[in-house]
Amino acid sequence: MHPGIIFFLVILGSVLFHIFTPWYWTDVASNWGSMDDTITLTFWVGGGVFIAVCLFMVYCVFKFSYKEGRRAEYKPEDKKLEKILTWATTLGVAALLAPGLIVWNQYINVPKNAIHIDVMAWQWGWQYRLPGEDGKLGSTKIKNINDNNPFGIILEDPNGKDDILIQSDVIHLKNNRPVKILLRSVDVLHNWYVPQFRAKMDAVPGVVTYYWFEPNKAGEYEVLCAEYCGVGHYGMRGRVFVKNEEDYKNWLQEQETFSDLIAKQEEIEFSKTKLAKK
Amino acid sequence: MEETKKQEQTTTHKIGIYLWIWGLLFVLSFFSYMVDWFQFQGLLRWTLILIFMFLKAGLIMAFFMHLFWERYALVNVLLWPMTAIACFIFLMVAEFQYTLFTRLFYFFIGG
Amino acid sequence: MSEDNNDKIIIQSQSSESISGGGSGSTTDIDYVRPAEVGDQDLYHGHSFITKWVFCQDAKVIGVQYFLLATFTGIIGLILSWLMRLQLGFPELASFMTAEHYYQFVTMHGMIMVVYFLTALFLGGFGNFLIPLMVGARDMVFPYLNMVSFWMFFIAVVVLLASFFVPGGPTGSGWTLYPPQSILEGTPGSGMGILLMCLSLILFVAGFTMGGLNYLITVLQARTRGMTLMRMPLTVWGIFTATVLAMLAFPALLVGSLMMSLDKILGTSFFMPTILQAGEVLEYGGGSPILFQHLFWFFGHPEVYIVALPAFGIISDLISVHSRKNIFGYRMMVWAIVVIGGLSFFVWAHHMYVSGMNPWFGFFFATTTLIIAVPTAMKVYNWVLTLWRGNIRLNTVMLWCLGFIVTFVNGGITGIFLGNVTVDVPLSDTYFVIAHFHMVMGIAPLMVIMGAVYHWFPLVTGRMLSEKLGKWHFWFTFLGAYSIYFPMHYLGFIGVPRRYFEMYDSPYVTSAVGMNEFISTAAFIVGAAQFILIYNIIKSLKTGKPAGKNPWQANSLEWLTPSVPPEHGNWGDRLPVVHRWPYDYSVPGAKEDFITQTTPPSDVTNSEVEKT
Amino acid sequence: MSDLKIEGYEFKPGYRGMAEDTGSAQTMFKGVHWGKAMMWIFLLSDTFIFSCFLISYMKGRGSTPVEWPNPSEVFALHVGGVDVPLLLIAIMTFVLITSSGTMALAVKYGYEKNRKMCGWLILATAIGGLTFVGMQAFEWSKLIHEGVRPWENPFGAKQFGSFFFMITGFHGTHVSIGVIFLFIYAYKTFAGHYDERKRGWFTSIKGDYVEIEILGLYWHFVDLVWVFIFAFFYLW
Ligand code: HEA
Ligand code: HEA
Ligand code: CUA
Ligand SMILES: [Cu+2]
Repeated sequence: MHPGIIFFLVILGSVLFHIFTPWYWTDVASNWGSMDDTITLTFWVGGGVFIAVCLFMVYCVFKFSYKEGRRAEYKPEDKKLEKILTWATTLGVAALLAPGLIVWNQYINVPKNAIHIDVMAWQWGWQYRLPGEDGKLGSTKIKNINDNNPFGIILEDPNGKDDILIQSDVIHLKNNRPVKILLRSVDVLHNWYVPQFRAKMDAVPGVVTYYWFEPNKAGEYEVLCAEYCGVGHYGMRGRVFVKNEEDYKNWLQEQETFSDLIAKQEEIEFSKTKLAKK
Repeated sequence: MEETKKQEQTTTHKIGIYLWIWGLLFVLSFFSYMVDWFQFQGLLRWTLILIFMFLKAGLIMAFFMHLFWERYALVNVLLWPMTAIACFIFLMVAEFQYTLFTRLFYFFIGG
Repeated sequence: MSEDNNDKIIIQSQSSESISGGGSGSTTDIDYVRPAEVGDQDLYHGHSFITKWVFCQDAKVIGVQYFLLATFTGIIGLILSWLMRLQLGFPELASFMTAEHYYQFVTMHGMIMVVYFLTALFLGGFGNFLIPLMVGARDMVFPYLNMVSFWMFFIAVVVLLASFFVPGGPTGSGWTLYPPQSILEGTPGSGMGILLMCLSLILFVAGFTMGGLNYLITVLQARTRGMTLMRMPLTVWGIFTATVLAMLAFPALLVGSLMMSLDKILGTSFFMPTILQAGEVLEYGGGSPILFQHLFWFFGHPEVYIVALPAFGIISDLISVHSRKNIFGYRMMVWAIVVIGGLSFFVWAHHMYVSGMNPWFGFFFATTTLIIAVPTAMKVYNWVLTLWRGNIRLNTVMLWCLGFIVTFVNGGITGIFLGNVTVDVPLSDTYFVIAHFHMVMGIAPLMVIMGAVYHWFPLVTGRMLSEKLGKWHFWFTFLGAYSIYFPMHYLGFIGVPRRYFEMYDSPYVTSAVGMNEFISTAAFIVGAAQFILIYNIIKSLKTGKPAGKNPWQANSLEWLTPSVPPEHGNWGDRLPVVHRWPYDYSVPGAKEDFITQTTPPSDVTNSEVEKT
Repeated sequence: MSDLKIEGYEFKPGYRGMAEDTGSAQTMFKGVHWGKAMMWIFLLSDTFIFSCFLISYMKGRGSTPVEWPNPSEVFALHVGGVDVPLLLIAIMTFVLITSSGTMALAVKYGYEKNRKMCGWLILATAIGGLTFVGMQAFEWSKLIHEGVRPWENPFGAKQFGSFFFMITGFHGTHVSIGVIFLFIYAYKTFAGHYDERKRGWFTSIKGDYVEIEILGLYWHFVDLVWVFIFAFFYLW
């Protein structure tokens, strides 16, 4: 078979694969549909160029394959053609870049009404903290973390008292309400990633990183850790439930606040000392 | 490797110029030491430090290392890559400010 | 050693009267080339087996040594990839493999393939063999240093492989070696493994620096008469620019490795913030993991072009020779290589869009990253435009070239996806990235290596490789590799993260199991197909068709040595004199369809084209 | 250098000359010895190493919320009942500059084939370097005595000690290597290897006084790096 045919079939196969593939995005469940749009745009432009370049190559292979005695054209350069191609490519690239930068600008600027969530990662699991009525998260310190104070909240900080602590890898979010994910890690790099929300960011020990999104489809989602963090990386999963207003409130009510936790612990402590005295 | 044969007669300079540069380096080093001695602070300190630093570095490269007399081809090959370093420095300044910001601004204290 | 210097090569003083190409006699004015600026090089000739083949100072032998050792490590990398694919496709069969093993294999696979296989093969292997020949030098300018360079590389490989046998095994931190994870308990090989890796890298950098100085100074200062920079084959340009990148990028890797070793051994806190492990606060505090990432990628991004640029250069020459046509837009090609090289120092943080760095960097790096696509695009256009109206020999070498174009454009376009910061957010750290860089780095340059092997094998050994076996080898590799990586992009779209030992019960990827089995099967076949090449090489060494001089009718100097394969000193008693660029193919009016670089203008009486 | 001559080649100054050199055959750095070109490129690479160190230091120092010790106090010497800030460092700087000056002169006399003068000046340079290393050893032991370690620092941020020992250590290694080579070259000069064009022990390349200039480049570079370390580490 002429090699050109096989190359042609490879290109054709790629296009057909793209059209008929059963493997594609999960439906987007957040405001970042715009990311899908930029990808789609890139697909059109990039895919178009790919097909064009490869088909041109296949054409050349058919048309100009070796014939004894035939001479190739001698043309070291063609300034005009090169100029046209440069500008066309520059234009294409700019067309891809512009929307990308606009969306990025949205991505790094968080809306004012976003709920802050402290996502704390460790090898290998997640836990979460929500601000209480005051809307503020209390300050924390890694060195304060222990069994009694799983988030390392600084006791003197009044903002921390009413913080809602979720010591489990399940978190609920309110539908159609932006959340600002504030990531921190106590040991190594992690990344809190829900494919359906599209957004992600690494959790870096020593600093706080953030991103935001607005979930817009109620349901259950899987959280994956998307930054390699040691042997348990692949098992570092969690779950997110996106709920409507009412269910969310109910769920929130059931959660423990930091002062609840302290009170509970004091009670235990108290009964322990009482027992000891007896 | 006998390539320099043809140019051997050329490569020396008057001793005076070396002594001059030598002296200047002493003086500049003394000045930069004085910056600390007088405990200048803030912008003034930084400007002085950097000025003296670049002057000293420039003198060493230009005269002791003979760059002043080299062909431009060599000089340019050596200096252009510094733009990459400059870019790196510039971005890392932005980066450390941001890191410090997250360490102080958010709920998480320290590093 | 110094007694052993007998100057076999007679140094002829070449004055302006006795110039013009190898004694063709008719010296007219248009053939004038300036007299030599540099005296002839005085070479050390080995006598014993050891000085001739082991501690040899001949760049050609060093090149072959580099090639063989790099191929050896490459095969180890290949075997590791088989093991990984076994786990991913058929976990039942890989029950012997724990997650620790898997991560160690991934890490070693990545590091070996990028640094010890591709970099060493392109720069150490092809660079050493081709640079002196192509620029018309007798040897590299510092042969002794060159020899030490190879043996440093050898030690680096030994140290690297030794880490498989130390307690805890090799490091399993991913080839990016990100701290804190790479030096903490939760990662396999976080003891000796990571230290040996850092040591090996430092040795590699030191050894490479010695070689790199040789390549650079040879190209800059030891070209033959008439060989201007703009008459160098693009192969030399590619390798040269890649070496410049390496000389400037490896320092960052060296510094990063050193600082990380100190964090591990001495307990400094360069990259280590306060860390809580197993309920205990470690001694570290205040450092910044992101700093390591910046250092790593300040090296890492130029590194990917270090393996790409030589491939770009070599492919240009192969396409030109085998389509019997000058490379289209030579000057543009040279500038593109240089511009890509320069820009590659300003794009590094596109690997860190979601790393938690200063978010404003996204704008800067997305812009610079996409700008790099423009010169790269020009190169792609020029390759296909060289085919256009050529006289294309569809032999094995050309097939590899075509395979390269398809896979490179494919991988480059997916690079554009990733470079555009917003698009990278959902795709980063998924199999889309894996697919991108295997297409553009695993497969495309590999195609070039294979093409180059088929092309230059006759020069190295004096015999041709079998075309028939070569074609089988090509189709297996190309079709197989394409079917490994093309579907893999779609795993990334689903959101499958990379470096996952197992997906198990994830609700949305169950459909991917079938694809993984398919990919793994293809990977086994492709890997096995490489043994066709090895068989071909061994067979042809003994029984291959004798190549004779210049079997491809090429123009560049490496084919014009007095004896093929060339001997030590390359050029006999007289250096070649260059009169034109290496791409004078199919010049109208010329007798043959190629005019070698040493042909003086007075010999090309018929040609209608102005002399370049 | 300025007044080179190459048979059949006309040197043009400035950027026009650069364009012509670049476009010409054989050598791009006209009249520059291979070894010298190599040393320059190596130093360029080494500059990137030191730059990475210093950039890391800047990033580390800039992003720590813990207080950074005041180098002016830490490195003060107690002389005659008063603390003189940075005294030792100042002396070290002067010593290194002195040795740079002697080196520059050694190169000059080397090219003039003044074997004696050249040899003595190289020796003087080596001794200057040795003094520098000695003083650095003193400074290190003083800091260690005060409790500063690579992993901890009683005066504030941990990274202070780490960066200090790493960067000055790396620079000190450069100096020490330079000193070793200076002694070797002093020997070779006195023994007349460059006048007789004797072949190198390992490389078997014929000796030439240009080797002294090459070593000189390295030595001045070491001094150059110290200028930056002095500014950023001790004066910041
Ligand atoms: C040889 C190696 C090589 C090459 C050449 C490239 C080329 C490119 N790479 Fe790739 N890359 C890698 C090797 C390479 N890469 C590796 C190893 C990684 C992963 C490391 C790790 O994390 O482990 C990586 C990861 C990587 C990332 C990070 C992804 C992530 O981790 O989230 C990004 C993001 O910007 C990126 C971008 C690009 C771009 C824009 C190019 C461009 O240079 C491509 C330019 C080429 C073209 C564009 C094609 C030809 C052009 C045309 C036909 C013209 C028309 C085109 C348009 C108008 C769009 N690469
Ligand atoms: C040049 C680089 C290169 C090459 C050639 C390959 C080749 C292959 N890689 Fe590699 N891979 C990487 C670089 C490379 N890889 C890197 C950098 C990573 C990231 C590591 C990390 O995450 O830390 C990675 C990660 C990686 C993963 C992701 C693992 C994970 O994230 O969990 C997978 C999974 O399928 C994979 C598979 C394969 C396969 C099947 C092959 C091959 O089998 C493909 C087919 C084989 C060939 C086409 C032949 C190759 C031939 C030779 C090697 C030598 C023969 C040469 C001569 C005889 C001259 N690789
Ligand atoms: Cu946590 Cu990966
Ligand atoms: Cu990159």
